[in-house]
Amino acid sequence: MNGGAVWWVFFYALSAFTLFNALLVVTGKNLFKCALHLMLVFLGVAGLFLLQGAFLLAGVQTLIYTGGVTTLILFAIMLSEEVVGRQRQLVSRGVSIGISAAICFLGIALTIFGTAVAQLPENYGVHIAPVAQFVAEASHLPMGNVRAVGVALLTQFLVPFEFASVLLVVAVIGAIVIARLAGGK
Amino acid sequence: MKRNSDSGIGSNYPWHKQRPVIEEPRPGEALRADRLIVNMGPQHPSTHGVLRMILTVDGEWVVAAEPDIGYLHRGFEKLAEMRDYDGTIFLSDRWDYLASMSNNIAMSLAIERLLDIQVPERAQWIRMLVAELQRIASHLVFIAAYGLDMGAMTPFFYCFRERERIVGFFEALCGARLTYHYVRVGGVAADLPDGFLEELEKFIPMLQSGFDEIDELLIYNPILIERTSGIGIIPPHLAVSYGLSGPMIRASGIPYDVRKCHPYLFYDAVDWDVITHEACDSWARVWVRSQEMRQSLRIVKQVVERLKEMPAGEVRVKLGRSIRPQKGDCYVAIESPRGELGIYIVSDGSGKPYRVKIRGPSFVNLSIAPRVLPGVKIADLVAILGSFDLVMGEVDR
Amino acid sequence: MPLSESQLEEEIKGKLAGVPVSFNVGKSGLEAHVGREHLIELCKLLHDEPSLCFDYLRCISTVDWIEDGQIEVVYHLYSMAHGHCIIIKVRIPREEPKLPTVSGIWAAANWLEREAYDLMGVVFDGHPDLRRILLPQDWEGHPLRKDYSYDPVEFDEWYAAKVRRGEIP
Amino acid sequence: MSLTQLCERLLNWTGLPVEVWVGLVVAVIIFLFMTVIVLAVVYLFRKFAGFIQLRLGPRYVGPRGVLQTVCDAVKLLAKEDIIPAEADKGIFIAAPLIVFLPAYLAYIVIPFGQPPHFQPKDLNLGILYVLAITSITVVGIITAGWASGSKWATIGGMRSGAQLISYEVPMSLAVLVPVLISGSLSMKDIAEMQGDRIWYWNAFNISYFGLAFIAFVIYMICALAETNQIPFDLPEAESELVAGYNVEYSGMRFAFFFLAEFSNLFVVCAIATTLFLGGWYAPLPFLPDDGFWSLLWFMLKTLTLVFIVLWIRSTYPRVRIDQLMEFAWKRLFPIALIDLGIVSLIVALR
Amino acid sequence: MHYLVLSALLFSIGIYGVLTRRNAIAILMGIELMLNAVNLNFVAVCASLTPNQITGQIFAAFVIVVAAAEACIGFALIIAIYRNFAKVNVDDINIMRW
Repeated sequence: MNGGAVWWVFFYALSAFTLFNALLVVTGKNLFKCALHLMLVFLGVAGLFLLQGAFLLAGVQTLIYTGGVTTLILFAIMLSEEVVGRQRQLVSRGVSIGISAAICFLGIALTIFGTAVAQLPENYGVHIAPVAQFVAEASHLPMGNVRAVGVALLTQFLVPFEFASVLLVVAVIGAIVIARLAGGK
Repeated sequence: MKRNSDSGIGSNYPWHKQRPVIEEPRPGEALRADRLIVNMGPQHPSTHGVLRMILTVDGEWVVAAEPDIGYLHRGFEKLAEMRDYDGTIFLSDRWDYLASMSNNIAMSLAIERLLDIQVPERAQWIRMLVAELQRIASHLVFIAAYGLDMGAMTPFFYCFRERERIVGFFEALCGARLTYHYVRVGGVAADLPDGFLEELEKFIPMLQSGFDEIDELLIYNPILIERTSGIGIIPPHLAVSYGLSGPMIRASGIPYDVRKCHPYLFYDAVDWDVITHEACDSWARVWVRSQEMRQSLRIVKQVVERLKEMPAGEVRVKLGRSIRPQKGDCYVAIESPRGELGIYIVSDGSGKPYRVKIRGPSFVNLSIAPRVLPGVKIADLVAILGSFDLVMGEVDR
Repeated sequence: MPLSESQLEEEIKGKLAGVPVSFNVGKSGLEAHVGREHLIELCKLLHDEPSLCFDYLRCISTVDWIEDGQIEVVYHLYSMAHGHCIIIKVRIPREEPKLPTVSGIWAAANWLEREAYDLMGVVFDGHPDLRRILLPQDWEGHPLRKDYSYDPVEFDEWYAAKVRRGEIP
Repeated sequence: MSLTQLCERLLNWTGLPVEVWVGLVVAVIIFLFMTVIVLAVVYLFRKFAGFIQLRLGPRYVGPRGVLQTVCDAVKLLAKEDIIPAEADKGIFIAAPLIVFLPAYLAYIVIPFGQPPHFQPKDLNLGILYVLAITSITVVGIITAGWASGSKWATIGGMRSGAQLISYEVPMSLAVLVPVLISGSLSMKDIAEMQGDRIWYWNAFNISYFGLAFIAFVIYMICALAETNQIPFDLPEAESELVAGYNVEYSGMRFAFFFLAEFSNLFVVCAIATTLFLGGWYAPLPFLPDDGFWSLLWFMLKTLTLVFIVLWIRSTYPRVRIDQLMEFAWKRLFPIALIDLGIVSLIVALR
Repeated sequence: MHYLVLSALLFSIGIYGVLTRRNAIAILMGIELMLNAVNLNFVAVCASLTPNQITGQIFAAFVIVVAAAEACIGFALIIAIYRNFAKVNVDDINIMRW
């Protein structure tokens, strides 16, 4: 996957795009603009997935995040803010606290990553379960990725797959009950 | 409990000072209903003419509706007192500008009743012919406009194709297309041009097929039925108590038709039946009007036969220069396309009417709106108001 | 099944104990002239009596007889069940044109009375919401009165004054 | 030195790899193709609506009114576009782009003809890509509603947003049926799977007992709702109290909305032909359908679908907002679910 | 290695967002950012360390699903809070009693 120079160009462009938008989301004044920048972040992340060859994941990410979650955020903003009129400025408080927390996390994370990557044994991942064998050859072809994920989901990871679906159903019903209960209409 | 325990940097930050003022939601008040006063009109596409509805809206539901009328008030009743009797006919075209023939007939019948003069038979038949054609044309406009409200573009053109033909006949008759003042005191302005009846006879089957087309296109359209049935219910007792008339009361199941209950001209000599529908909702009102068009066509057929046999005679009583009825008053009502159009004239013997009171059917029909509209969804508002078939010229006079 | 004028007259006279009502037959049917005090009583009788059952109020008109200083209010009633109709005429002095409202009996009277108040100035006491219906709320005078003088110059000053007072933008 | 070598040298000289340039050229071609299609569809629609409504469509501009839509486009571009006072500029300008981009990006995947040279780029994700892209228009519409500042546009935006979302769900389920039948997500495979006999096509495939046809019908209904056509065109309903989301737009930006709406219509019909009506294949085996013919067949089928949509558009009244929502959730959604279940059973057994 | 740096940066931005925002919706946006960063990490590690296995991607898919469910519940709660307290300002809403 890590191709030649073009790959790196795309990588840096996309990551810069994503980080820039993430910063805008965090420091934006108008809530609605933050939501749009969040959408751009999602698209950036989807692009990064593509670079990694995770095609199905990019599609799923775009469908669920940019299509669904962003719309959800927009509806939440509209329902909770005054529809039109004074746009309440988002006063950020304790900016210093935030920055310090972010930086110390960054430090910790980078040190861990640095040490972890160095100590990895070279043959990591050699012992592959039998089913994964089929998955192995298929995962490189673009079409293969989609097929591979599909097959893996229904064979190796069937139990979590079912759990996820149950969780989703519960989440949807829960959300409706909360919104309706409070709403009363 | 220390408020910002997590930061712990010290408590002199400004937000400590503002005590969070949260008004406890009072137990009874579940939700802060934010009622919205909304203005619909006076320039709104679906209010036919200048009707302004002041709606208090709670979310999607209309809580109260109060029509604010008077934007088209031209003071006809005062004007009529300054004109001589023949002049008031020319005023009458502009009350219900979609059915000016029936206005003329109402006014001339009232004056003739005051003068106790006998109008020649041929003129009475022509008046009936013209009244029924006018009713068909007016109902066609209603169906076209109602289709547009509901979003269907095509029925508009079908209805107006038929209406153009009828208006063409009126043009042949009296030269005007909308405000005719063809019916005068004592008769009719001019006799039928020759070839008029044959032309009309050829036109009737075309009109019949046109009605079926419109029915199939709009009236029995499933989406329209689903959208208009079951809303704007006016129970019979309410309809009577509010004095509704015309298709509005007949759609609530009451067979009240001025042509049957207080017969005038030769309506009792022609066989037709009164259309009623028990559903009392908007769709019933639309259906009643579309069926009434067919009855009017039946009347037109019979009148054309009668006029054919009748020799072409004089169509107007010779009246003196100025009409001077003796003292007295009278009330005459006719069935205009929108309902009972009543004229109450008081004369004091002079050349000018002392007082003319016009009972506009749309004015009385609209009076039920504040009773019917609350509790309706905004989307239905257009469907219900449209089915009233209001003409503001008649409401505001 | 509709009663003729004469039967109608006897019917009403029979039912009306001691209410001074005079009848005559005009150009458009039986007319009942009644005083202002007995109007409600007569209307209730006409409305509730099963044999009369005038449940449909066709029209309320007002005539301004300026010579004899009276305003005449005319009610046209019709019975859906029996099919006969009657006209009630009430004369009230022009100076204090007060009249009890019939909107309790027939709901149609609500708007018709408001129009009568708006154009002729007849005050219907007991009316749920007696406001001007056709003319703007702050209009002065009642146009249909014979002595209503309207001269455009005066109107322009009145309008300009309102604009100065800022009531009209 | 043939032309290709010349281009080769030229492209290498610019240093960028060749695919980037090819991509750019294809993008331009698609854009031109789309604008031509949109103008043609609009012209056809006006003429056709005129015919239905007993009147003649545009006749004056150009021979038989052909240039009418071109003039409309020029007028829209030339018109001065006003930005309302309390609209926040940034989003106001961005919104039409967000709405327009998906309609434009979806063209990449549609196999207009024989795959190698009539399909811009066959993504193996195919359908998933298209669904993901079309879900972005919802965000664009809501931002358009919000950005134009006026209370009515915002409510209109929310209403049409809700409508689009509630019709996206049954649409994705209906799309899954042909995917199940042909076993792959890529549009090319789905089309090829259907073969070139009319009774092999998904819509009329008897071996699935007409289930695929139900999915086709559901898909078309949702397509009507997605592109805001007449039975569901609540956002622009002028007789409703609440105006549509694009009420404040004019000039160039309105052209974007207009372009997006009609190209969306074409895209949706194109996808329907690929999924249900056997892509570029001819209905009968002996008819030629390779090379240029395939393009012809594809356009024929798509335009018939567009024709049907426009036919419905000019005859039916509008559905009320809550009936519209109820119809989506209470009727379309369960049917699509059951349909999908049965088809998956059949596919599993077969 | 570059991916790890990128996702760590994204995650820290997410943390900053969550801590400094007073509006509940903005906080949830911050959480979304963090989840995306995690996803990025999963995919990166899976592709670089185990090129022929896709367990990482599947896990990322599950994270997306869970994140979507969480966002849905989160916003329902926000709407409920707004309906009763007419404001979404996190500082003021600290009374447990509804």
